[in-house]
Amino acid sequence: MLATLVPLQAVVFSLVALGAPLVVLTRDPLRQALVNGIYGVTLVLLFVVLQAPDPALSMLVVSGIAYPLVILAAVARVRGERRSKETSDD
Amino acid sequence: MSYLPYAVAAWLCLVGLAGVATSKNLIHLAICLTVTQSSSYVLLLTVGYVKHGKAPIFKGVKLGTTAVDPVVQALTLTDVVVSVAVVALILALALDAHRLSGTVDPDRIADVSG
Amino acid sequence: MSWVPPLLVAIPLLAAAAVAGLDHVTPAPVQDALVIAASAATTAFAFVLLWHAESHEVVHWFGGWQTRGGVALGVDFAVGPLAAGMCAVIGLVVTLALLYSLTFLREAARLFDALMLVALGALCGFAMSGDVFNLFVWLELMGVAAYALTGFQVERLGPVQGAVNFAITNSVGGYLFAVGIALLYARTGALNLAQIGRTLSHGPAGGLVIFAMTLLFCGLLIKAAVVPFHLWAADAYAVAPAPVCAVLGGVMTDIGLIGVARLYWTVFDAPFGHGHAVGDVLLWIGLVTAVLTGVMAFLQRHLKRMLAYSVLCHIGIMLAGIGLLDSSGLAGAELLFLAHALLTAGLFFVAGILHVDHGLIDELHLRGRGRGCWAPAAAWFAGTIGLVGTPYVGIYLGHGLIDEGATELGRGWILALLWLGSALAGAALLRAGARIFLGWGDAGDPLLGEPFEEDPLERHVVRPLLVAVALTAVVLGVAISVVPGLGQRAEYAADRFRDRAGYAASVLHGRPVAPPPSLPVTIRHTSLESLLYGGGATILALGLALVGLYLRRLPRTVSAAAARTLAPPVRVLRELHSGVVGDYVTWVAVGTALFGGIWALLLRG
Amino acid sequence: MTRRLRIGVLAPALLGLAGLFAWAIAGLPAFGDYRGPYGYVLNRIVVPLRHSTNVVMGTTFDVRGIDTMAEEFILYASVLGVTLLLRDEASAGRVERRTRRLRSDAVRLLGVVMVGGGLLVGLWLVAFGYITPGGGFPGGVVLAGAILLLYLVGSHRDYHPFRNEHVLDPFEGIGAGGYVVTGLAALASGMPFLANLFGHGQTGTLASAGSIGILNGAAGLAVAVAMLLLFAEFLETYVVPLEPEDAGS
Repeated sequence: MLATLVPLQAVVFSLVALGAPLVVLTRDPLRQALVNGIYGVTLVLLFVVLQAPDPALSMLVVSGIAYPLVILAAVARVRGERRSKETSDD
Repeated sequence: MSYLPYAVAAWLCLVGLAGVATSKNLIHLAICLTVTQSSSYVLLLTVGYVKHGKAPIFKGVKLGTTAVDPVVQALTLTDVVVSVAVVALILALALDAHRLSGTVDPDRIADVSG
Repeated sequence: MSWVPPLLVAIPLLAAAAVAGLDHVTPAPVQDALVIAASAATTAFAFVLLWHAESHEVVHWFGGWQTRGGVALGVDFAVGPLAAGMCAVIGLVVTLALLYSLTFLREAARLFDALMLVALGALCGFAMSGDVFNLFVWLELMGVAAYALTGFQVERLGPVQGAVNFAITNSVGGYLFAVGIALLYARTGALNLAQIGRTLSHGPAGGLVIFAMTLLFCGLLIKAAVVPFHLWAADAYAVAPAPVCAVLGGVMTDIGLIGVARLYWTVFDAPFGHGHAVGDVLLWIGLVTAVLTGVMAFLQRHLKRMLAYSVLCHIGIMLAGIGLLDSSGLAGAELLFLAHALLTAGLFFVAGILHVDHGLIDELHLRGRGRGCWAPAAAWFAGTIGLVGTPYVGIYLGHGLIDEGATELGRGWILALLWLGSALAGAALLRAGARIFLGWGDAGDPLLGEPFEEDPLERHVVRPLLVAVALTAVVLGVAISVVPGLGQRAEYAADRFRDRAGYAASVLHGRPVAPPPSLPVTIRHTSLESLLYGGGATILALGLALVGLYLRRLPRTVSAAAARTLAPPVRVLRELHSGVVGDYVTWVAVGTALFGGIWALLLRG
Repeated sequence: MTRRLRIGVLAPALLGLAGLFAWAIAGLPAFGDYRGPYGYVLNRIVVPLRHSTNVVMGTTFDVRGIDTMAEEFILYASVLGVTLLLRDEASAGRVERRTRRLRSDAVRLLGVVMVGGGLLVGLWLVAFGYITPGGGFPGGVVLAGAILLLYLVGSHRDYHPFRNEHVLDPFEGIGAGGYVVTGLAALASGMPFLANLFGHGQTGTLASAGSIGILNGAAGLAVAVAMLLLFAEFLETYVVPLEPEDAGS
């Protein structure tokens, strides 16, 4: 049965399957951004083993550049403001 | 075993949905949405995969060599861009919600109901 | 090959790019003119397309990638009279909304205009597309534009909440749709609707096709906001600026239904067309939506929220018409769409005028404030009567055709439910009109819940323009039922839309359709039943409106008993509409699993 | 609903969906048994017809070019939307610009090298996208990222001219609009919308593939500008914190 699914592919599929709940269960957005980056890398690997270099490249720039930048900026903003509010409350 | 890839795609969809429905933070929720969407790329690429197929790029490769489906790859490219656009919008809304109410908890920004 | 279909997408999108690109180098009036001209030109081309589509299916293969040996290579737009008619009304409503917003929305006007034009292009593209992935792309495009437009008033939390709920629920819908596409592609190896339909017409359907259909339909029904996917719509439409509401409520919600109809008659009619299971589920969803949202409309005091539920009520009626799976039902849904789009837009425009005039949007706060505003009052009452379906006014003709379809299929019992829904929604609007423009009714109403926090609009508007736009929309909408020949043409359009073999032959092999019969140019008559129901619904709406106005003057025993029986269900209903997006996504999962389960039971084997 | 109730309603629904998924998957062909025909046909005909060795890009920019046009507009609409939604933050927050200069010359040199490298990689991805993997989208994102690096290695004043949306908007319009204009040009010359206009050149070189190159370039430009604007909108909200007393208003 394994003939159709190369072991390497099976491993990468399993990594992706493990990554998704980790992303969802990481409730702290900053940490989640990091976990999501790793999940993105597993998706890139998956695309590579599925012979899809173009989607892999797009996924790489998205999970390596686009998502981190906007997510980190949003997280920083939300946290920074909360901190400045807390200090002004004191 | 040869159905594992499809099961993974279904799993991603359900896990993402569960995350979206129970999220307490709009930024977290936006990322969960991308997990749900990753289900559709994984499914598309899985569906178009051909045993022993090469990437559909014929530079230095003889035409007619077995290659995987290029269509699903084109669709995936579009899908990835869609997800970036949607995430950016939801994050912008999250920042607005935070500016106006001091929270990014979707349960607590419910201003109107009924 | 016709050159018209791509223009309906290219003109608004190019104008959208130009508007933002030319900002700061062109004076504002020039840009305003450009925006209106682009939208008007799109509308005009839609009418040209309607004229062409009357005699043949207008097919355009992008990039010239035509079919080879029956295999579709590229993406096509395939337009019959029904889709062309949709585009024409979409163009009209967007043009009216843009005219209205000339003075109504001056702040951030460029961004607004560009997003409205993007939405216009996406709506037209969706109505014409003949490729399932292309449908998804237009769906996402109109969504992205609409989410941003909903959150336009960023200085308040309500719009942000509305936009968040809208964006998240509809994105989930979009992703379900995408998974459905992937499943269908795995089975058929095609994305062209006609080709998928042909592949599915032989071979067993099985769980794969049933679940793919469930995902595709649920994705679209989330956009169409039917129960239990409807919860986001009231939050979004209550807070978006009036011209945005006119477009969202008037045409964008309905587009999801057209997607369902298109997919059914090009694709899923092939494996499931021998039975009624698919249609019956749609019919029941429609019935429940019509009645439930009719009740919800009656419980609102926020004018735009009330209008939002009224939109959903008519969506339910249209879905029921589509669910009948015959030509009368589909033609009725199309005509109902035409009238409902224009009337709803007109009513949202009036609500915007009231908001600007008085800074209020709550029915009870506005009580008696509209006395003497004859033109807006006339528009409001005419629009409301048109939405109830009084014989030969507004949605009546469409409703009558749905009635005929139901009666022919031996399902006369659904008529009462459909008319009840439109009477309830109409009663709410009539009650609000009487309270605002005539000063009737009590100052308070325990049924309507807590007052809304008002959000005054301080705008310098050219009021006559707003009133003229509102009146134009309402007059056009009211007249739909008495346009000579329209009813017969809608039926012919529905026949063409339902002809799967004919559609596939024109798309895949370029074969012309049978020449259209010569159709009479007379006002289509409706059955006696429709006349009675239409009249009855009008009387019921008037009666209910009066009860709503004078709830406190009912004898104490009656009102106490009513309060005791009504209060608990009303409370439950309100609690279900919680405004929390996590709940909405949960209902999406429940609805999808439920409909999928029902279809699995009915269609298996 | 309370959270507990919500989870109680959600769990059975997801289980139901999982069951339906399983049922659907049982009807799928086994992994690797793609039966076509769409993909196989394109793999055979795109290279001889369009001289684009990368069939995926040929599909993206030619065979299914209309999808990609809509996709560019999705990105465009998203940028407009984010600008619209964050306009209050931008106008309220222009209080003080935090400037953080990196002192170490070595780090700055590294940065300059990375900026240069990023620009080259981005341009290369855009330019050769229809021959080898790459294309407008990843190229555009990398370009945007490289330009953003200028901001990270220098003071962010260096980034300022690019951040000014009045400079960028025309480019954004040109990128997305250019796509439509290319389509309309074909229509005006009597061909279908987005038909490939030019000669197809030599397979495997930059001049191959006709309009694919133009559309790819337009997409690259549109994506780069869109990403820059998006980054700018979000970073603006990051580097320019509101005064505490403004924060709640």
